[in-house]
Amino acid sequence: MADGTTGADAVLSVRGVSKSFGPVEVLHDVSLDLRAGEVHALVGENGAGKSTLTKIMSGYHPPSAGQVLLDGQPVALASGVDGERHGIVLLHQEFNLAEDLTIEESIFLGREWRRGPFLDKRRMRAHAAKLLADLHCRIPPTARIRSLSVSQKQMVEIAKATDHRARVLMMDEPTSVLTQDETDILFGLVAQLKRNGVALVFISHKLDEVKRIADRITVLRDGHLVATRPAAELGQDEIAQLMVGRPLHDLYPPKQPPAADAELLLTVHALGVPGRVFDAGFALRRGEILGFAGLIGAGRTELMEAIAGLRRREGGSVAAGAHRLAYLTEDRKAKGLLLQFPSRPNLTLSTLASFTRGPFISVPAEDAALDKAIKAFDLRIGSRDMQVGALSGGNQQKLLFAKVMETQPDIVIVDEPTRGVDIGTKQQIYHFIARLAAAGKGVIVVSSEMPELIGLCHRVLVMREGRIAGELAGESLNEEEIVRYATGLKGAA
Amino acid sequence: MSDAATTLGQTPPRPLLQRVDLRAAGPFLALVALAILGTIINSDFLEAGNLTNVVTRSAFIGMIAVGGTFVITAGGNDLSVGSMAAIVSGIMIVLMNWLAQEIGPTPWVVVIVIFAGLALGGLAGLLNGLVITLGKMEPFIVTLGFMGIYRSVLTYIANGGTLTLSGTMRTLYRPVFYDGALGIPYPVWVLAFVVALGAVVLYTTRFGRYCFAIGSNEEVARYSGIALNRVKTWTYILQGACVGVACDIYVPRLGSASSTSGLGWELEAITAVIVGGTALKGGYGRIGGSIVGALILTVIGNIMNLSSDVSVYLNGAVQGAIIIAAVFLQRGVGFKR
Amino acid sequence: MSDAATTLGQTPPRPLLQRVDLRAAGPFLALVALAILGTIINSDFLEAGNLTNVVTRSAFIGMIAVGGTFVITAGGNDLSVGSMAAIVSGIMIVLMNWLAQEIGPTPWVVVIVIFAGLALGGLAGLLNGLVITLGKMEPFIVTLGFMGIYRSVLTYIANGGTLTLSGTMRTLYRPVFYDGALGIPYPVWVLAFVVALGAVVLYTTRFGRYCFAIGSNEEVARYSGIALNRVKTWTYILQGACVGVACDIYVPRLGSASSTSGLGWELEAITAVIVGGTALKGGYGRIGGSIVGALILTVIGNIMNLSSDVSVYLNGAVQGAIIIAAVFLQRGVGFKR
Amino acid sequence: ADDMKTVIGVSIPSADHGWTGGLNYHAKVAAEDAEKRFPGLKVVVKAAADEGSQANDLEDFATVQKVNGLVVLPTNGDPLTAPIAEFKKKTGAFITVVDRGLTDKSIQDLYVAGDNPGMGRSAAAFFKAKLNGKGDIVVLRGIPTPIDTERFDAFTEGLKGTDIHVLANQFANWNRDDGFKVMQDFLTRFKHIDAVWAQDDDIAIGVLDAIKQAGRDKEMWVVGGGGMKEFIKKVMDGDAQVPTDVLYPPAMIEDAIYLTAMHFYTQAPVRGTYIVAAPVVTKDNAKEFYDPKSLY
Ligand SMILES: Nc1ncnc2c1ncn2[C@@H]1O[C@H](COP(=O)(O)OP(=O)(O)OP(=O)(O)O)[C@@H](O)[C@H]1O
Ligand SMILES: Nc1ncnc2c1ncn2[C@@H]1O[C@H](COP(=O)(O)OP(=O)(O)OP(=O)(O)O)[C@@H](O)[C@H]1O
Ligand SMILES: [Mg+2]
Ligand SMILES: [Mg+2]
Repeated sequence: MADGTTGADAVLSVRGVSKSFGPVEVLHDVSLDLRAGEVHALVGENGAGKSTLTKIMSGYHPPSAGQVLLDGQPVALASGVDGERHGIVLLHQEFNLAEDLTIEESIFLGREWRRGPFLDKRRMRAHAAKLLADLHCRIPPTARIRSLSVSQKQMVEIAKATDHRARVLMMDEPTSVLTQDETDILFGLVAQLKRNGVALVFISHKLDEVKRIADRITVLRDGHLVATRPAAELGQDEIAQLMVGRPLHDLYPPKQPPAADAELLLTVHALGVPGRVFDAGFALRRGEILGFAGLIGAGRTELMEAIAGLRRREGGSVAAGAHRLAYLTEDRKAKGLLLQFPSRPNLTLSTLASFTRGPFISVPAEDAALDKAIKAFDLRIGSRDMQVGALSGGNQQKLLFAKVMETQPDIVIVDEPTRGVDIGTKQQIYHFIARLAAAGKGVIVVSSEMPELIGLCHRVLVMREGRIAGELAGESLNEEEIVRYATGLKGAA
Repeated sequence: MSDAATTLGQTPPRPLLQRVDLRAAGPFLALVALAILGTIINSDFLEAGNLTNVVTRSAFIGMIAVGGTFVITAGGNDLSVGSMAAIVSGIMIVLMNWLAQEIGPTPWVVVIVIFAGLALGGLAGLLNGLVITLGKMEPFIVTLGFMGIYRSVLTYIANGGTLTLSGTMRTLYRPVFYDGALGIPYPVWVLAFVVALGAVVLYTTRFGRYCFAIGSNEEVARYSGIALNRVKTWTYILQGACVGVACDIYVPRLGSASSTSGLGWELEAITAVIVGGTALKGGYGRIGGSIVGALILTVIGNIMNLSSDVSVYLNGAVQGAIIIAAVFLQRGVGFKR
Repeated sequence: MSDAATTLGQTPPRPLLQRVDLRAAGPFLALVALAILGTIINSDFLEAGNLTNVVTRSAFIGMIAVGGTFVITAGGNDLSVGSMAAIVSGIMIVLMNWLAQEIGPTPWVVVIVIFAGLALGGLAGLLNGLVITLGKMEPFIVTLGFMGIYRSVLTYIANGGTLTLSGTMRTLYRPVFYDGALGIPYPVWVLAFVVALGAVVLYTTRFGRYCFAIGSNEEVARYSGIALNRVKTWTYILQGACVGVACDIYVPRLGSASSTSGLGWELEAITAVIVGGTALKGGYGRIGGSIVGALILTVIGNIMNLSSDVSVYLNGAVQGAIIIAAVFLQRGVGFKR
Repeated sequence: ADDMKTVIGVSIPSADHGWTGGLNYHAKVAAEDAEKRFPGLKVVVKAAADEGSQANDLEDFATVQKVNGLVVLPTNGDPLTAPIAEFKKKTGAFITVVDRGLTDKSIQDLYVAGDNPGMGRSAAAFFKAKLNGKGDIVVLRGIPTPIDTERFDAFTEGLKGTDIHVLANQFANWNRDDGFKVMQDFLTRFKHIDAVWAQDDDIAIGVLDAIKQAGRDKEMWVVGGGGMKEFIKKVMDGDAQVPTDVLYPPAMIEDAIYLTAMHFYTQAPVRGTYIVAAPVVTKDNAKEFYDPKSLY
């Protein structure tokens, strides 16, 4: 196998690292060097071992075999905190925040500033506010984590990680929940860190981002290091092929817009959510894929949750006739999956009624459904008894997608459906959505990935500050127009 | 194949299946250890008579703990069960005496009152459940309030004294506790039935699955379209019904109810449930464990009565120490870290 | 900070502070409502003497609830506080009588014993904490066990009877409960001091913040390098120390300790904490609320005594109903959905 | 004089077992009756779960009810001495103490005495006589409290020098259910028992059921205590299993309330100690003590 060593001037390296969870080995003999002032991208399919590798390099997991070297010397990092003490910081793929704490408390947790025996809250608050401001993120540092959207939580995590003055900063899919603008802000920050000589690791499934920011790229497949190359030598298609092991064509399925007189499945009129969404109205037709774009806090999630009846709404009306509606949440950990449970009960949780025989749950029927979902969405769940919390992020997302599709809805609202999903599976999901639409269902896609909206949707609504600011379709459906509406350069504010 | 780190998926792996099995087996092992201890202290412990006594005696707390397993698994708590047992028993006695006068002391009265007990318990549970879910209040507070209310109302009905079954009804109803079939007392049969039913409901029905889901993560359950309030209310109804059945066999034992009936049962039932391996914070429940927990508590008391080595004043200390030790033993087995 | 949208178009956050304030204000409003109720029932309620009584009386549970706020905020629970109060009081009395004999009945003995009470409480808490954290056991079970152990050991020391302060020591120690400064009884001063200290520690120190973090999400706290076991153990030590201080003013009140001293305090203390707005599952704690909770409980008892309309038998029912109503009232205010 | 308003506060333990249940009942009855009998009299009854809340009730009597007379049956004599003294200091009220003695006798104006050690002694005397000074017995006790300890110690003291062996003693919490359980286990443990001292009629009810269940009714007899009507009836009917009952009537609170009221309404000097007779009930005298309407 290839390895990612270069010998010279590595800050942090791994040599021959393997990792097993129980009897299953998920990383095999990986060797890699991270250099100061360089962005090293890790790519690979869901479950390839990217997160596991970064956890080993930062001390959260001990390797089953092999060594971690810091400045060429072997180190045994006892814990993540130990890693941080050595200047190695990991920004987790999954949030590492306590919901009841405030932003300031979270950012300083474990390393509070004090004056005498007391917390220096004023200074910490000011500092937290500054960190957030650096990220152009205007949330008060006294807001509780519980009240934040996933993207805001991610920004808090970024603020926290970058405050560590790390020598090595590893970011595990930091952009999966960020919009274009926030991603740009993050990349600005990355560039600055790079100049300061920090060694950076960047994991993402968005290959355009990888191309944009990485100096070197390492591809993992099934726990093996397939290749480490300078970014300049690799095109996106090549990366995709290395990852998946086969060439990828047609990421997006051909568009088949519905007839103009197709039946209306869902009509939303003058809907409001107190303080978040105002006077939202739109309609969805049979066979239509309708996109929703917008920046953080634009209110897309709130609007969709209100439509799905998960949130109190204020005025307005939602007419869906007798059509079944399903909603895929953007927050899979807090609202989507029971992390302590295996895949089977998670898959069937919202449709349990159709898995009962008499009063009893039919486990064989559930198992059959799981088999089908595994095939349909390329789920890699290892053992069936494995708790969902131990699945790789992308596989959790795929399971959640499968769970929602179990309801066989007529109208399906998917909020950030491909969060953390690898490119091969993305393709599968896009085609799946297109087939749904072709079969006469209506699909609403809320996404922060503009290419996804543009490539997949027949029509896109752009939200800004709780209002629908504009509608785009056909020729005018492009990134510039979306950004114009989203930032208020165009359309009613 | 691993323990998953609940939050981050980062803790080192531990074989999941194995752990779950051990976790479920822990209470049984603790019970066996206690039984061995009992036998060492006094060989009479293993006498058929004594074992029957112990199991029969565990029936009340055992049944209540079955209901408690549902409530706690779904993330709730019911402190009112002891008082509920008192008031249900009291009303059953009043009803029985009244019916005996009205329609004569026939076995039918017993049958009617047995069903009345079940219904009364269910009704009290419904009340708990509705106040908790519709009032959006902490179950601890609501059931604490009802704990006071139920007991107080019984004291009022009994005028501070004791409600007693009339002589003939006593004789008619008595066999329900004291007799048996196939050499096994009826209370044990009833207990077995309640446990079996409880296990079937918790492990094989939709409702049971929902209890786990709600206790594990209420938001996820809500987003999955589960009717939270309905499921939660049903757990309290089940809990109440279990109390009702416990009363059905409690009343014939002594034929009376007073303000001290069922005193402290809430703590015993919760303890049985937790000793049995159910997680106090919800999301993980074991019916079998709860019964074993109830047996453990009874056996501890039994052993205290069978031995004479300890000053009676230290009874409580020994019991406390044994509970801690039993749980430590089972945790030691189940949760090696 | 919280206004209008900016660069990234963040909509203004819902008035978060306001919501938190209401949640914290709820218990106070409930207390005010109760006070109004009390005044309506009997205008003597507002007499200075009565109000002083009420506050003085809340001192024991109030202080224990301060400790309980730490424990519960950090996701734990302590059922042993009542028994702990009994044993600490008992040992204090034995010690005081012994010292009075050895070094003569001087005020110094009182001072020594007051510190001894604090230390004994802290020690008992340390024991609870160590068993819970090192044994990796459910706090419910461990403290339940110690609840039995502490009380039982006291009964043993007292030989089933009562431990009583000798006459002279009684006279020397008595003023600590019955006298005061600036017209305010010492117990109220002590309570105020404990509350203030508790609030400072919980809200302004690292330790306090860690309590919130651990109660909210233990895994996150662990990954942030917080020494879980140490922080948790300290919450129990604090709880114990609070019990110790409560004993310091409890002993001079009754001058004796028996197996019934402090009976049921654990439930009262937890109730005070929860009524005060602290979350039973941890992660959110309010010192001020806990004190108000303790006051609410005392006022309810006081109101029952002020009126003579209710049958004594129904006391419990009325108290239960008022607790539920009080919490409903405050939830209604704090948590509009 | 009907413009004179007298308030008597009655503070008793709450109804947490049969005997205290009877106590509460009699207090209530006597309170209502006394109010009728003595014009202008108001009697307020408060029941407390423990010594702390009883002290609270006393404070409230002083501050808000402003009582002139107090009838108190302390949950526990020692710890309530101080609060009662405090009460006296504050109000100067007339104080009647019932059943359980205070450490400082000078506080009370009237003492209506029950005799806990006496109860143990009488029972012991009965056992000695009935067993001819020889036999194996078991003892079921109440709750670990001073009252219980006084009774038990006096009982053991009374058996000194005989061949009567107390095989075991265990707490049954003045409770029928616990009486049943403990007796079941004693029956398992001891293959021969001549008699049982259950100390309290509630416990004895459970004991009798356990003996019946084990089919050992012929083997032993049971002595309870308190004077519950069912037991007096059994004694009266000559039930071989219940040869006697030691009276400890909760109705003593009635006497205390009437006596206290009389202090305010008559010229008779009501002071000193008034001892409530606690006789042993036998088949011959049972009729005198049997009141089928009694609640206890
Ligand atoms: N704690 C754990 N216990 C058991 N298996 C685990 C654990 N953590 C990870 N795994 C397994 O290790 C493999 C690699 O997972 P990892 O999270 O590293 O993948 P990844 O490359 O980050 O994927 P994704 O792109 O979906 O985030 C997966 O099969 C996963 O199920
Ligand atoms: N009081 C509050 N303080 C701070 N943030 C809040 C508050 N209330 C709600 N929020 C969060 O602000 C977010 C607003 O945006 P929402 O998630 O609806 O937008 P979106 O367009 O879906 O964008 P994204 O999901 O990318 O953040 C909500 O998720 C909500 O959780
Ligand atoms: Mg990953
Ligand atoms: Mg969103």
